[in-house]
Amino acid sequence: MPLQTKGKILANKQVNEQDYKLVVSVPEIIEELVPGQFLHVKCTEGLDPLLRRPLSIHKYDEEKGELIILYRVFGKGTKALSRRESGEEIDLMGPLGNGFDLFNLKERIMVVGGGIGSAPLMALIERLVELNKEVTVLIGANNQDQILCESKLKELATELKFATVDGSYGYKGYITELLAEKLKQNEYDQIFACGPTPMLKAMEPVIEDKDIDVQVSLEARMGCGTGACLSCVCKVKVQNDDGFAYKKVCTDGPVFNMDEVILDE
Amino acid sequence: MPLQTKGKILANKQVNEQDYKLVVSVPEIIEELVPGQFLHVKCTEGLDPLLRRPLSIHKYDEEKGELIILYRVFGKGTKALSRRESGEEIDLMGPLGNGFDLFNLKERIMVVGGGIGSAPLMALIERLVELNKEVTVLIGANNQDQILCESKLKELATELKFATVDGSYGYKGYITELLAEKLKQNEYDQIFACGPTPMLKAMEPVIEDKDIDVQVSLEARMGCGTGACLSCVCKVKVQNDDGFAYKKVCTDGPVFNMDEVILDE
Amino acid sequence: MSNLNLKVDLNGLELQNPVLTASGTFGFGEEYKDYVDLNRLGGVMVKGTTLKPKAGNPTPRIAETPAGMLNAIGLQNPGVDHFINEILPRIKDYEFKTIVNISGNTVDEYKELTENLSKVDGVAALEVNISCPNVKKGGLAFGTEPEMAAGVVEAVKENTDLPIITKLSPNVTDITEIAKAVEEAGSDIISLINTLIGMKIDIESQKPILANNIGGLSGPAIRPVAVRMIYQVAQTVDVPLIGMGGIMNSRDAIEFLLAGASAISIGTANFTNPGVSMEIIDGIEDYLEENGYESVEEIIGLAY
Amino acid sequence: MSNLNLKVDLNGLELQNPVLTASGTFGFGEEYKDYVDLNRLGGVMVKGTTLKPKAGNPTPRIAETPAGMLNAIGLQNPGVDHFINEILPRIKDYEFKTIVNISGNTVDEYKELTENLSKVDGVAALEVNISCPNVKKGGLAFGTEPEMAAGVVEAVKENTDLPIITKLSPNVTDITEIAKAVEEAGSDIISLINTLIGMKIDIESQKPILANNIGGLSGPAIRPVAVRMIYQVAQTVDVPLIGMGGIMNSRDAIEFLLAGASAISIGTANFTNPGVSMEIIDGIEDYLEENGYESVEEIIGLAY
Ligand SMILES: Cc1cc2nc3c(=O)[nH]c(=O)nc-3n(C[C@H](O)[C@H](O)[C@H](O)COP(=O)(O)OP(=O)(O)OC[C@H]3O[C@@H](n4cnc5c(N)ncnc54)[C@H](O)[C@@H]3O)c2cc1C
Ligand SMILES: Cc1cc2nc3c(=O)[nH]c(=O)nc-3n(C[C@H](O)[C@H](O)[C@H](O)COP(=O)(O)OP(=O)(O)OC[C@H]3O[C@@H](n4cnc5c(N)ncnc54)[C@H](O)[C@@H]3O)c2cc1C
Ligand SMILES: Cc1cc2nc3c(=O)[nH]c(=O)nc-3n(C[C@H](O)[C@H](O)[C@H](O)COP(=O)(O)O)c2cc1C
Ligand SMILES: Cc1cc2nc3c(=O)[nH]c(=O)nc-3n(C[C@H](O)[C@H](O)[C@H](O)COP(=O)(O)O)c2cc1C
Ligand code: FES
Ligand code: FES
Repeated sequence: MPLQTKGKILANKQVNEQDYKLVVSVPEIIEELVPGQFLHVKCTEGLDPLLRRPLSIHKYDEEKGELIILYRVFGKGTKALSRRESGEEIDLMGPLGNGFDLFNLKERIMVVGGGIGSAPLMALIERLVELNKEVTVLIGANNQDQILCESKLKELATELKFATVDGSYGYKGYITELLAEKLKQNEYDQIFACGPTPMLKAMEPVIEDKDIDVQVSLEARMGCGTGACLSCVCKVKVQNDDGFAYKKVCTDGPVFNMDEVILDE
Repeated sequence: MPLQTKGKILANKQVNEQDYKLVVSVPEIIEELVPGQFLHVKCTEGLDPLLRRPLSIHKYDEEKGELIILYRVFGKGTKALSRRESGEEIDLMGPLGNGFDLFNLKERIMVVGGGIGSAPLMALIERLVELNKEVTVLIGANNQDQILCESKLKELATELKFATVDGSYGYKGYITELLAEKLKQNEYDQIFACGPTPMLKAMEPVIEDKDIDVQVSLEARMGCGTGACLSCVCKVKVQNDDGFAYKKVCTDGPVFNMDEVILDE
Repeated sequence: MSNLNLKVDLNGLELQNPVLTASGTFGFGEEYKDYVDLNRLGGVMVKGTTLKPKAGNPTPRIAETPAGMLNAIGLQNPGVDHFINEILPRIKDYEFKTIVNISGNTVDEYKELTENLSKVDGVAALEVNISCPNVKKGGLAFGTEPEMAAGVVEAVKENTDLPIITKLSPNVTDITEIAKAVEEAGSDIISLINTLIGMKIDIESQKPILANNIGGLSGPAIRPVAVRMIYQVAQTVDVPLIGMGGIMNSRDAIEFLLAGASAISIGTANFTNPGVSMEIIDGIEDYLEENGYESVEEIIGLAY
Repeated sequence: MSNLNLKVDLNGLELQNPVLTASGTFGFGEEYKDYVDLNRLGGVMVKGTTLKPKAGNPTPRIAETPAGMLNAIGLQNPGVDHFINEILPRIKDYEFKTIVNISGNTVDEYKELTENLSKVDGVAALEVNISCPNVKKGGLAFGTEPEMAAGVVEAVKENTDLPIITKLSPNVTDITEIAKAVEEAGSDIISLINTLIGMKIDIESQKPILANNIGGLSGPAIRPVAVRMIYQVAQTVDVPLIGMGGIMNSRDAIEFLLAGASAISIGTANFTNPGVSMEIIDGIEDYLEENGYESVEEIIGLAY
């Protein structure tokens, strides 16, 4: 059950040029978390900025009651968040959304993360490994500096590949190119992916006619986070006059089947 | 010449329940300061709150390039200011206003401060003492806790009296009552006063027909601080149809002759 | 707090307290059941409802602005039948009053919506939205012309025994003129303000951020405009007002009551702080108590 | 930055760059001489000037609001003669264009102001304020009725060869209607927006904070409304626009240019950051350069 709660910041550390790791102690929020769920975070007290920011749960420790968020400083909200100091209180809503569907796990599993989209995948990969799954992990980033949690990934992944746009580490190019190659070499029957919409969209032609269950976590501008405001909708395929209907990323998602959604842009 | 400059916060320490002392290093702003001048302070980065806050220069050290502000947490701006930490930059305009007129100093001088209005009087008293004047100082506060800089005052003042509203220290009652008593006992020919408008207003009947040069420092809601916006005006006596004209507290003041101004409210 | 009276009677619409949630910002109430005790709310003004289901506008639908936000949801809603058959049964047993916000493209659509909603149990009042800036046809025009506004209100009034609330647009030269027109047309209550029309442009893409180009500005940024309009309208009409526009906490809510609103409605603040409505109920109680009032009605309109 | 062209020609009013300061927020320019290089400004729109000196409103005259402020200065100014004899000689040799913002209670007053100001050297243009919400008579009414607005503009136009700028009030149902009317009446340029009418109530004293009760809302809070109105008006009229309303930095300024303003004016931001106008000139230059433009005119109206 989602809650509004005040967490206490235990740490808020810069991990590379743009990314920060926020550790919050929140005794209440933490039961029954599903990887892929997110928090709706009030980055500052006061009105500037006014709205909360949706940020995934990167990792959590039920026993210690700790949540970890990995976030990239992008605009006003995340910038303000990066200025918060340990000891301060932070107002959180969560856990929100439905997370990845782990009830229908397949055998040959791949996890694909692009940019800061890799953040929620850590909790997922940990859970998959706990469930004794072997996981191939593909991580895309702009450059080596932006690759997150490499050592932990090495520990967990059965196979691990990186792609960087500038070629500073691993494959030089887009993660989707690496994905295409990988799918030629091996067969997979399940992919979990998180990253910017253009990345997800670029995955579609690569996967297209293959028989793979693909779950994607979407981003959307959010108001409420509760399903009330209808700000965050994405298109899903339905048979009506429009050829689509809107679903809410905050409560119907953020994880959807790739089959189901129509990625715009 | 006033400047806009970025100071560096050296300290921002709570000195009693509501008051803080802010020490800022500002190499540029500090030449030719006159006691009674003020700074226009951007309490936070960002838009909340939007406007600057006028705060007097409590003390300054030309050699070290340090300014000290003593401020009371009152509303949004001062609250935000109290959260600023040493090491941070702070955007200041100043020195603003005309300060106390020290060119026509008399002999028997009294300084009267009420509440946080005592803040700018420290610099004044120091200067008066430097100029070899003997100074009687009356300080009013709500309670003992709110009396500021007592030991320093003891050092400087020839005579020093306190009044607290709750009687926890010194005379029990309003500072203006103490003033009335003092004026019965001794003769003064010059008074410098700073405090809330009701205090200044209450001084008027006490002083009325006595031949004393009284300089008062006024408070007003300010926009620009530069004399451009006409937000901060106070009434001065002139012979026209209205019986008054408006002067700007920011640039014509904040120090006025009590004779000259019409205190409203 | 025992003998404080928070009840307000808005010309027949009785609320246990003057705190409502604003249409489009609180879904149908149930979306907030984990965050607030819904039974404590005075009322819930549900999402704008139309005769047929509406898909709404393309995305992006919102943009953040200084102390505010723009929205162009485009009245996405499942339609009145779905509301009556699926949603109303789930929410009608809560203690809050369910107020249905209705929008039509024509006077006939308002009429039909009214008839349908008046036949069922559990609807406490209708809020006639003549001011939504996000529908292309009708919508806004109704709210900016006194005669057209009156026409809609009359049509609704003739077809229902429910108290009717007319929701005014702030995007007009003289809000009191529209208020008088809808009062004369029979509106039992007036609610104001809806959003101001605004826009934001992305200087990277050089295009408006919202897919709809323009949207409705809400949040604390618009509060001074809302307070001013309530202050003006309260002194012009006799019907009670429900005030809204940028209320973020109980101090703001009290400001609206002092300006002349008999009840207040919370919009954007629900996003910032989902528990805000409870805090506002508590805060109003505290204010009344600290200042020696016995009922909330004593402070309504004290500012003039 | 050498070969970037920042010049704009507003229907005869030539500015070295599109950055002005807004009437009432920058005094007569000289108040800011310690903070900015006045010679770099495109123009200064001086404080609203009337025929006779005006004392202005009682205090408090301002109140802070979320991301904005209310003001009710009440057009305090020393009168046009004092301006011409005392102030103009001091400022006319700066490189900025001096634009005099004029306000009258009657059409005749506007006429007389125009005649007086057209006789002297150093005035580059007149900004006809038909929108000040803080004067009881005339003022606002002129700006909300297309015919009255046109009447004022015609009277000014007939009595001067100076370019005239008409400043529009945002407190209207349809801003494009007024814009068309003043364009037809001969306005060479249109500036918008003036302040939105707002109010703030102190819940302790239970009274409006401003002595004048209502005031004009300015600052970033109103920016989305300003951008929307400029976007609409730019597509309706042919005369160039000077955009203002909540511009705080060069990104905001560029937003207005993209929306269709040919120049921008900075108001409230001068209070927050007295050096902001210089930063905005620099920021516009940087934007043009980074995006491969050669002149500022290339980006005007790109958002539609
Ligand atoms: C379910 C979900 C999970 C996310 N998890 C993470 C995460 O773990 N780490 C991380 O760094 N980022 C994550 N994001 C993206 C993150 O929400 C945005 O980067 C952030 O909101 C940007 O805010 P800002 O103030 O920095 O940018 P601004 O541009 O100032 O934001 C302006 C507005 O746009 C919205 N917005 C801007 N970019 C995005 C975006 N990409 N997605 C959604 N809203 C956006 C903001 O929320 C805000 O309302 C997630 C987004 C979603 C929807
Ligand atoms: C020349 C001058 C010197 C001052 N020196 C000091 C000082 O040394 N120490 C100190 O603690 N205070 C001083 N003050 C008062 C101080 O400016 C206010 O307490 C402060 O602005 C309140 O801001 P806030 O955000 O806390 O309150 P809020 O109520 O949130 O402020 C709202 C608005 O009202 C204005 N305002 C509210 N109270 C006052 C006030 N009393 N005077 C002026 N504007 C006000 C604010 O500036 C702001 O624009 C001085 C005022 C002036 C005019
Ligand atoms: C996301 C969103 C959706 C809205 N949808 C509606 C609606 O369907 N019908 C309506 O009358 N008002 C709608 N409104 C307007 C609000 O009910 C309210 O009048 C306005 O937001 C001002 O209040 P606020 O500043 O507290 O949000 C909506 C507002 C927002 C922010
Ligand atoms: C303190 C103050 C005084 C103003 N005085 C005038 C005026 O005399 N004449 C006028 O046309 N506009 C006046 N304005 C309006 C501004 O010129 C400008 O149109 C408005 O503030 C919106 O811009 P901003 O949000 O950048 O401040 C005044 C605004 C403020 C804040
Ligand atoms: S964010 Fe409000 S419905 Fe999803
Ligand atoms: S604060 Fe603007 S004139 Fe004094």
